[in-house]
Amino acid sequence: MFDNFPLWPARASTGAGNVDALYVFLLLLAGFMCVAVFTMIVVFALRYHRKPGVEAEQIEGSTPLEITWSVIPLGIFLVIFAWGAVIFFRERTPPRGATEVYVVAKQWMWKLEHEEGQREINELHVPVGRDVKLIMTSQDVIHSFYVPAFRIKQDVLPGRYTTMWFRATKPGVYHLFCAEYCGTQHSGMIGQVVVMEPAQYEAWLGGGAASGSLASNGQNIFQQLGCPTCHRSDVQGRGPNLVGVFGKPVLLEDGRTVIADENYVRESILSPAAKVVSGFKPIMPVFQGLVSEEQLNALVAYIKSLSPSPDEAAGDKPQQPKD
Amino acid sequence: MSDSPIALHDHGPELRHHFSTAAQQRDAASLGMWLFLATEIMFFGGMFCAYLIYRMNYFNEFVAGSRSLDIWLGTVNTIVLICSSLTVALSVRAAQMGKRKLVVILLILTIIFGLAFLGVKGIEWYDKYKEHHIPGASFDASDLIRDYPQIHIDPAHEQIYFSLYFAMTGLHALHMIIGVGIFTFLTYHAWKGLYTPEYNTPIEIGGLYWHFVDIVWIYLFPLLYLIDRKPLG
Amino acid sequence: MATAAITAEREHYLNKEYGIRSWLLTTDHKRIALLYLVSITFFFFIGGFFALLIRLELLTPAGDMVQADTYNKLFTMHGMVMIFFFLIPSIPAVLGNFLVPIMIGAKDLAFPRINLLSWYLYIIAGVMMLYCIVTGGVDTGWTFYTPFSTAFSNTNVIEAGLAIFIAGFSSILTGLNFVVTIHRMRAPGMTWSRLPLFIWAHYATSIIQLLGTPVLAITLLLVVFERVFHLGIFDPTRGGDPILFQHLFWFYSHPAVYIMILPSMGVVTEIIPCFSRKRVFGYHAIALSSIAIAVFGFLVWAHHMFVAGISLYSALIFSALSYLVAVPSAIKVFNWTATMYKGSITFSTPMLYAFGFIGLFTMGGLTGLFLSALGIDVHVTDTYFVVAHFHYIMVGGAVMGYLGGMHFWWPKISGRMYPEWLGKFAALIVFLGFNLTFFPQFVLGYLGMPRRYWQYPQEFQVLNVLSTAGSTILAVGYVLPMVYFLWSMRYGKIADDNPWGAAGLEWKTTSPPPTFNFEEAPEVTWEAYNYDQIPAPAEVPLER
Amino acid sequence: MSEHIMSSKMYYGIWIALMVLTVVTARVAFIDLGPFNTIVALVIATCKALLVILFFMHVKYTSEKLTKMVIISSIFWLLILLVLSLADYGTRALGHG
Repeated sequence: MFDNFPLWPARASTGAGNVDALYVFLLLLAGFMCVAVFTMIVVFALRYHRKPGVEAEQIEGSTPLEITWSVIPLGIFLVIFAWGAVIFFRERTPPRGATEVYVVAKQWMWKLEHEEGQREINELHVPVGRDVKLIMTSQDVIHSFYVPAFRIKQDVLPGRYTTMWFRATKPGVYHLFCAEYCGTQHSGMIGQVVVMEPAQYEAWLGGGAASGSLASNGQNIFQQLGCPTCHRSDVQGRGPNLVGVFGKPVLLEDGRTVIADENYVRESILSPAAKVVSGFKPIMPVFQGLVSEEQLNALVAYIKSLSPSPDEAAGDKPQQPKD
Repeated sequence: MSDSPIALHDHGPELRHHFSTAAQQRDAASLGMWLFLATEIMFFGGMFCAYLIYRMNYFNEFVAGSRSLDIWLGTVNTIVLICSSLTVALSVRAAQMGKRKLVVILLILTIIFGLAFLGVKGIEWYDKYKEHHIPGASFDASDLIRDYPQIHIDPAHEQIYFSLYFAMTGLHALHMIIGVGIFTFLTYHAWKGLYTPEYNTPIEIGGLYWHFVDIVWIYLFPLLYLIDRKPLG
Repeated sequence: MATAAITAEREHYLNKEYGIRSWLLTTDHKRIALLYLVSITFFFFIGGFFALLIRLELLTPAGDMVQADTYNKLFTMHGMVMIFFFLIPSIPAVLGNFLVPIMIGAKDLAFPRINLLSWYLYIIAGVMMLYCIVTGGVDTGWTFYTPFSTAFSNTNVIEAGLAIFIAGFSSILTGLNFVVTIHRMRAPGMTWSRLPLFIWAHYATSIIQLLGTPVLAITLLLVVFERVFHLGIFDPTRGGDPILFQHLFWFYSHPAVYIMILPSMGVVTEIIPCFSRKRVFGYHAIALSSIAIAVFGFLVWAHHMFVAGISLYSALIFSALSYLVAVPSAIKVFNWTATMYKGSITFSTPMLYAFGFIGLFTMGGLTGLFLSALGIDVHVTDTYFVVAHFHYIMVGGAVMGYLGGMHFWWPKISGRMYPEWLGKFAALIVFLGFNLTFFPQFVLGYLGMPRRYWQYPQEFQVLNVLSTAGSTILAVGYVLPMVYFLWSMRYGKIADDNPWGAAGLEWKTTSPPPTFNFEEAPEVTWEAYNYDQIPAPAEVPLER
Repeated sequence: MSEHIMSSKMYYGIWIALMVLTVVTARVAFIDLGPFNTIVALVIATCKALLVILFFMHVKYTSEKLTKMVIISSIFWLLILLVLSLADYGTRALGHG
């Protein structure tokens, strides 16, 4: 009805409703406060408009009043903070077992690759009702992956991964925007998220000419680059055995412990000397500049696939909240 | 605040028209300089923040970079600056006591120390230039990688250490140059007998500035030169 | 008009000397204020011109009026000019410069020559900015985000960065001058609790200028170094961290918002008691809240970076801290409202601007609550919601206060009254135009229209058309005061020394004031806002 | 404020202390104290800075409270910058992107 003049964005993910709820609450609160303040001003301005012979009544102020109107707002603010923080915490905690899609941003397009190997440009096809985790990086400047219908946004940074997740609830075609200014064609760096019924989605998956899954591509690259000479899968070679490593804590040579998450794997390929695993020599060559972002993603996906139960990144991570 | 100016007029030529008393003028100038130093703390603070974060992230490279600096030149320079701070402090005292010749001598000594510091700094920078440690196209950390096989050095991260090194010491040196300029000006005025036991605010606040630049170096010295000098295991 | 006869009557700061030298080499804070007034007005209209071009481009969804890179330069230069060359200096450098010494009973600022120097620095910076604009502009956005600004943009980033670096020094020197003046130059009897709240607001502003601006200076310097020498400090391909840039940038640039809004709050706090004929309600609460805003304002910067890739935990910390700064802002709004209670209120032009300020600032502040809430911020950050929010604060708030203050003190500055009915008309136009321009942007933002978009999807058009329509109305509202202020300098009614019957030392001297502000050094024996002791003007002078 | 003239002996004493501390900090850096090397270096630097501020810059004897306020608040602001920035960098390793 409001094709040309919408007043509310489409709501197509499990998280969107939470955001809308807080937004409506804040709208009501802000509306109430505005009305209250404006009414007071208008009433005072009219009621106490200057009249001949009527002097203003001098009032110093009132400490109890000052305290009241400091403490009550502060209390309300804390509620808003907590509410907003809970939503945020869910948005930033990808559920286990989510389908993963790798995103590479560049001036000025989005390149996406599914676990199954499908590649897309400026379009993302996802099924209804499945958790999807995006693992994103940029080839050049900072971009931002923004899907208004899902109420999510995350800056995409060069040199590291950022992640976000969603679960679509309503089939349809939704906007995908770049929300961080990235140069001349910033406003052209848009695309669409196509949410499909699972059956249709399977059909779509089957229709593409994917050349093997992302992980198997990664395995090929792994072979081509000669990684298995050191990273053997049966015994410990000159490099660590990578089976089952992903998502687990790793003891480093300098005594620190890190979680082997996407960013760690990425760093270890590009700049292997930065965080060497305890007991190993820093003999691995640097791959910075030798592998493309897409190859890197495939390698990360492959190394992940070597760990049977996926994505337990932070061991003490709280349970994924139910929606 | 104890500043309720009295409308007394002990009007020396150095009292500017909008102040009521010389004390008011002096207090204003001194507070002004202190506030300026507060802004300087934040100015260097931005770099210290960057330094801190990269030192955490790229500790190895910072260690190697730090060890490649000449600690003897660094120590000598620290001592030179401390000596200059002493001569500044003494010159303020001499001015308060009205010893014109002593003031001039001490100020000139300060300038000499300041120039000596800059000279030594120049030598250090020239060494870095010869070693290709100046960030940019010709930057080359391969000598450090060779010299410190025990630790892993990423040339890009090494360059960040030297970027910060040059940014911090460079801006410090710029402050030194400005300080030398100020002190040349003060020396000239002191020579002409402008400063008296009653009126010596310029020397005092110039001194504050000089001491501040000294303090910045007092921190730069351990942060840049002494990150990790102990034998590498 | 017997102008000649009247100007010959009495010597004041405007007619004491004539000629270009007497202006360009002046150390009189009042003349320097006028130098600033002329220069920031110039930049305001440049920035406003860019704004109108932006709005015109957005009239249609397709990018059809200017090229994409032209559009990017337009919003970048609009932001840079408006923020660093208009809003930051606006009230402090014009009204503050003029009024701070007079209000505390001093002959001048503590360092008059430094005051002049800071104007020259501003002009040097301004000329560099203009040079940067005419030689091709800059397209990084006013935020200079790396690595785009350091490694990808091929526009005049270095020139713009250095211009803002120098403008920053101008701002630091102004703040330094104010703090020293307020501490050291107060007239006998002018204790801290007798200071007008305008002075408290400027004191708080100056603290931010002193302690925040240097961080921006070093950050921009590093960006310039990085661009010239390819250092890698902010460049991820060389191991640098672009988020570090954002931390350092927002450490200044969030408090910078308070540099713009605090003086404006100070203005409103002078206007409302005057036109309510009342003591200000909660003097100490308002004074302390100014300082609280200055301090808390430094603790919240990363709320600009919730989706930038900072850690979850620091996002939580900064979100919680952000609400702290909302409390003193709320206190101020409540106190202003309470000041009107049982007053004797008249609707002069400055009062209308003060009403406008409260209304728009309240809306701007309340939408700030949305943005500090993490869950909402993720959706609306970098959309038009943010654009609308900060325009409500920085234009609806700061500029309304600036215009209100200009009207309030114009009789003191120029010795002339402006035409009251035109003033009211313009105030109304500004208020309506502003809301029409920026309210639709809140809706656009929640719908998801990202900021800095040259072209946009069809369905956002209606709201954008409304916004563009509003901007033209707003432009008229801004041009009007400039025209009638200029007109009034020659033809306006001669102003009394105290046309509003206002409290405050500035109204106890003549209009315009003499060069050293007072014929004889004042001694303060009364509390601030002693409206019970000041007779209201027989009729509000221009409501005839 | 600068009415109080300190004896030149005091200045020389401070100067000697600063020299000694400089030599000490340069020597200590070569001794392996584990994580304490940095701490010792910073503590010595802070001592030196305090000596300069309190005596050479006259803050101890002749300055009024306001000067101390300026110094303390600028250090406080510097700490805001450092601590809150580190609040981000220090907790990034804890996960959650």
